[in-house]
Amino acid sequence: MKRFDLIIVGAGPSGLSAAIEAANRGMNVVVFDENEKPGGQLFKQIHKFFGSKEHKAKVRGFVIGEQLLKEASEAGVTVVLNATVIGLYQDKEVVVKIGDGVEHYKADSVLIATGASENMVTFEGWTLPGVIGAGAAQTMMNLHGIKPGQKVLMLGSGNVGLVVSFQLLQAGCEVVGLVDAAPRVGGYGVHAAKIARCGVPFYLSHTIVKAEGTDCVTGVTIAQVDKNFQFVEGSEKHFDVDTICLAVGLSPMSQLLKMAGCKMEDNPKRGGQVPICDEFGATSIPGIFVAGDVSGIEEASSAMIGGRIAGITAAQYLGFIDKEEQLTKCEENKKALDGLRQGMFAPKNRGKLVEKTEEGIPVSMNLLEKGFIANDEMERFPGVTHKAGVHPVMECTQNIPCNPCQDACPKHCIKIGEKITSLPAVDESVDCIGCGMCVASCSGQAIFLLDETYEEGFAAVTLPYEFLPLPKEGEKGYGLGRDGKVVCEAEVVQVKTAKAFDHTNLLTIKVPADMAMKARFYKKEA
Amino acid sequence: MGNTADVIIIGGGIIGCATAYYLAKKNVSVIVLEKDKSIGNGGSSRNGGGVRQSGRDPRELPLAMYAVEHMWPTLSEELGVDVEYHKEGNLRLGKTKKHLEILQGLTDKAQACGLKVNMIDANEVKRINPYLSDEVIGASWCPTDGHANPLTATLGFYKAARALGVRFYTGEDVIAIKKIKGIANTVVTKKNVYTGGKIILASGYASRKIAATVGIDVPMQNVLIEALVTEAEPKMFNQMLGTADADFYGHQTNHGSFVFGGASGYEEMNKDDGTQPTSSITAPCICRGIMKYIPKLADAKIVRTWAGYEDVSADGIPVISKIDEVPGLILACGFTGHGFGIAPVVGKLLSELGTDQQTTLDLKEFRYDRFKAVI
Amino acid sequence: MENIFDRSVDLGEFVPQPDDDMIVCRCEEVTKGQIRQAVHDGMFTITEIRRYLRTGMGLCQGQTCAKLVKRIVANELKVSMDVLEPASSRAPMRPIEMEVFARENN
Amino acid sequence: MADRIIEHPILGKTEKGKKVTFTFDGKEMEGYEGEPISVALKAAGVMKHRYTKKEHKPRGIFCAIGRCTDCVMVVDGKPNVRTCVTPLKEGMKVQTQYGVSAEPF
Repeated sequence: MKRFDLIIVGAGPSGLSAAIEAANRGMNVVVFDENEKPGGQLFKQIHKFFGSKEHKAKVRGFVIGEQLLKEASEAGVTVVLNATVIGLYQDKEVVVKIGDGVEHYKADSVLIATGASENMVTFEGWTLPGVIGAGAAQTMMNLHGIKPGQKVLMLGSGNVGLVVSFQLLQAGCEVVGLVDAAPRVGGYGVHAAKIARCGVPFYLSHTIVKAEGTDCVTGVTIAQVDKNFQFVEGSEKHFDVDTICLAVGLSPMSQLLKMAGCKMEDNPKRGGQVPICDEFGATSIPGIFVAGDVSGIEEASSAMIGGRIAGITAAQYLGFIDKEEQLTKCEENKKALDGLRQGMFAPKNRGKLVEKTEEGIPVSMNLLEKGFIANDEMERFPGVTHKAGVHPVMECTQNIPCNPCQDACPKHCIKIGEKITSLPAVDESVDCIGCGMCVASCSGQAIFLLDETYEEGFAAVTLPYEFLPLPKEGEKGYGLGRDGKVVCEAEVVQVKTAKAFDHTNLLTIKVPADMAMKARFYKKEA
Repeated sequence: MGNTADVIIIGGGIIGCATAYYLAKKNVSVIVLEKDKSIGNGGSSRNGGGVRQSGRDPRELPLAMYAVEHMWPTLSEELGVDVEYHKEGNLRLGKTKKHLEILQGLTDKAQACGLKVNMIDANEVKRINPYLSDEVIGASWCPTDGHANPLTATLGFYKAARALGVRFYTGEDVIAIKKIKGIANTVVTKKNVYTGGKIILASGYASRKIAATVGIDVPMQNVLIEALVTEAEPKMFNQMLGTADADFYGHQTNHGSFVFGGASGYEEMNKDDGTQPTSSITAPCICRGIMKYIPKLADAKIVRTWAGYEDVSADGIPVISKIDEVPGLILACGFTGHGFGIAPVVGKLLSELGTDQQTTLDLKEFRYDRFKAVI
Repeated sequence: MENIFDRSVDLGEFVPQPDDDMIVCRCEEVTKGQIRQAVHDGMFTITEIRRYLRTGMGLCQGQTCAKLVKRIVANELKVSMDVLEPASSRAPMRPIEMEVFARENN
Repeated sequence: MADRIIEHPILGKTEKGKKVTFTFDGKEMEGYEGEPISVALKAAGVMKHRYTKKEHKPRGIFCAIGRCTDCVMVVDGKPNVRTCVTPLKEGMKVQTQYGVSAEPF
């Protein structure tokens, strides 16, 4: 029987992070993953991450995956792919399906980082081909280069639903609407705004009545729901779609831990059945650790830190480091984790309506109810200022843990401060040079450059653009408002692409002067 | 009223549930106390589903024959739950001469008791089940044997008993039976006390500890069994299969999946550290065993493995008996892994004991006090 | 969970619901109505429901429907979802061919 | 093949293995070696992978990562093959699954 100091199940963000920490402390570590490619969900996440530098902010998920893999290999971690762990037996024995047989492994410590599986909802016709999970859509588009469908309806306004809707648009699909039974958008407002300005309508307090079609989905009917989640008669709306995408939350994939005999609990705050564990990821069975979504649903950034903490703790458990080193290192990581767990979307605020920002500014209710900020709500936020010449406008209106824009500006005209959840503010004493680094660095694509005195009667709006085909300079089209509706004619006056922008192109459009604060997207055809 | 009934049954397995059902049919009030959170979570849900007569101890054979003749065929209808009973025979397979000798011995004994069972050659085996490998050189064949679904049969008795007004309490852990003025009529659990005219103790191996509280013991052992379940396959055969070597047993269910039990050989020494008892080496071993007999199943996917315990009595047959020294107590345990097939008739017999009626079948071989020293 | 469960508690009459024929367990094609009826038949635990109806016993082993089934059972019993223990987790975590399982390479 | 993403704004040109031929219910189709069978089928417009055993209802891709097993088909004679995680190979024989076999009801 092969034996390791540490066996890790799952080569996603938390598993790899744990492996790196443990191996760097001298442990003999193996990571098993059932997939053909490592990285877990990271390789499907093509958006730029939030957070700050220590959280790898503004780096795209799949790039973080590549970085982690490289680090793991440099640390001497063995990563075994296409290796399905089929059971965790007594005495920390792991049986793995590899190739044409099974192999038995034992380790002095085991770390389970199996992640999560998608929740589902039932409605008439939900078993029809064409009804898929949001994860399926991501897998098909971003791993296998295939569109899940041509016309898609998304159910779920959490970050997954919002991000995947944007990815669907990037892949060239049409998203006919985003539906959620909740009365408010669940995910980040900036993610919602990104798809709203592309013209995706939001239907909050709505849910799916039925998927239509006999052999596969040909349409969908949604309807409004009241406070008790009962359909409001007469509110039905029909859409012709070929795909219905479900993004209604995740559940920890904790079956291995249950099989191993770890004490479990049903914890709705953590997303379902989770092992009872301490702040270091130690379960009720000495030597069995957990990290990432399997111990409670969060997101990849916190999974990576959780993984680091558990990896360090496993090293201490087996005497590779002393208690003091463990506590010091874990403390650093916990600070980073605490940084991510702040703001309006902090775990403690889950499900609550936060009416004011930390700065005391009323939040945009339109953003919560329709996915975009209303014109008359915009001016109250500190990222919005006006002056002659080019200057940034930051439509970042919720306290989320993110600060790359602050570092991006070579002139330091964007201020967030120590607390990374603070809203970005413009330092009006500094002159913007119009480099666009802030626009490209904003993971929420919420920063625009405005030149309100571009030409007599015209303003220039520079916006982030991640679609193909890329418009050409001189091309004439239309400016779209934050709601995705045409507000004016527009001319593309500049298209900037740069390596430093990391595939976020900067599109500058010329619009009538009074549209400077209204036009936020460009489309060639009306 | 609340904690009182004519009969208190300790153990909500198939024996307890069947007994409760037959008692309730006699208008007897019954309370069933089950330690686990789920009904039938012991051996009742963890067995191969065999409804066999062949291969049984001659002392037990009359019970099995009675159940097959008079009870199993109508059970689904009676309970209103499909127990998936198939009476399409049992093949006990042999691959070596030695196997055939074992099978011949079993067959001779069963025939002597009047069971229709006979030895057949490889050709005949293939005719009955064309999927078996060429390694099989002979078998014993009992056409009236079969199999049923232990899960739905157990829950079927439960459902039917409950519908007749039997009160079931789950999570009720019995710690003692108490004699009051010489009569066993009180059952003490961790939180409650129940009283009844009769107490039927049918909780598998756990019966031993409970019986000890009134000074009674049955020599038995708690032995692990493991089994595996495949995905649904196209229908292949309906017989129950076993082997002379006892390396596996099982059948294909109505659902299409195969359920096969087997052993690694270390079951009696199994370590149970309180987490989960399946051993990492058993399922692969069962797979190898099956493939030798049914090569076509090599591609079938295993979706589940499970383990359970059986209460193996010292002489391989159960105790089904009133306890002379403890008036009021009736004991039913030590079913040794073949209690499922006879559960309906045992339930019926226990209901007769519980109402002081003449039993349909003679139970003298099943007395609790039959265990004597060897010399 | 309250340790002791009286299986005779009155759940009221079984009242059909318009979406009773909705498939909940996709693998075994078990409907919401069947699950609700099973609760009324006395199946109060996820384990019993599973054994009675085969929910979660199909190819995916309950990975898709576990939470959905739990919600229906909890509703029917008028208890909160965290009261209901999930069914046992059993190896193999993914379906595995007999031939592959049989071949122990170390 | 309108469903294939030729070039992606973030991921660039989609890289695939060599082109291979396979059959779906006897019809010859093309796909790329190593991609999941389900992806090649999707590119060819195939939505229905199987019909269920009890109700004979169509099913297709649902989770796309091998968990839900809704996309199973009969591949090279073997039923219940999860097409979303089984790599396509030259000459594969892929069949709609009816219940647990390739025999229509």
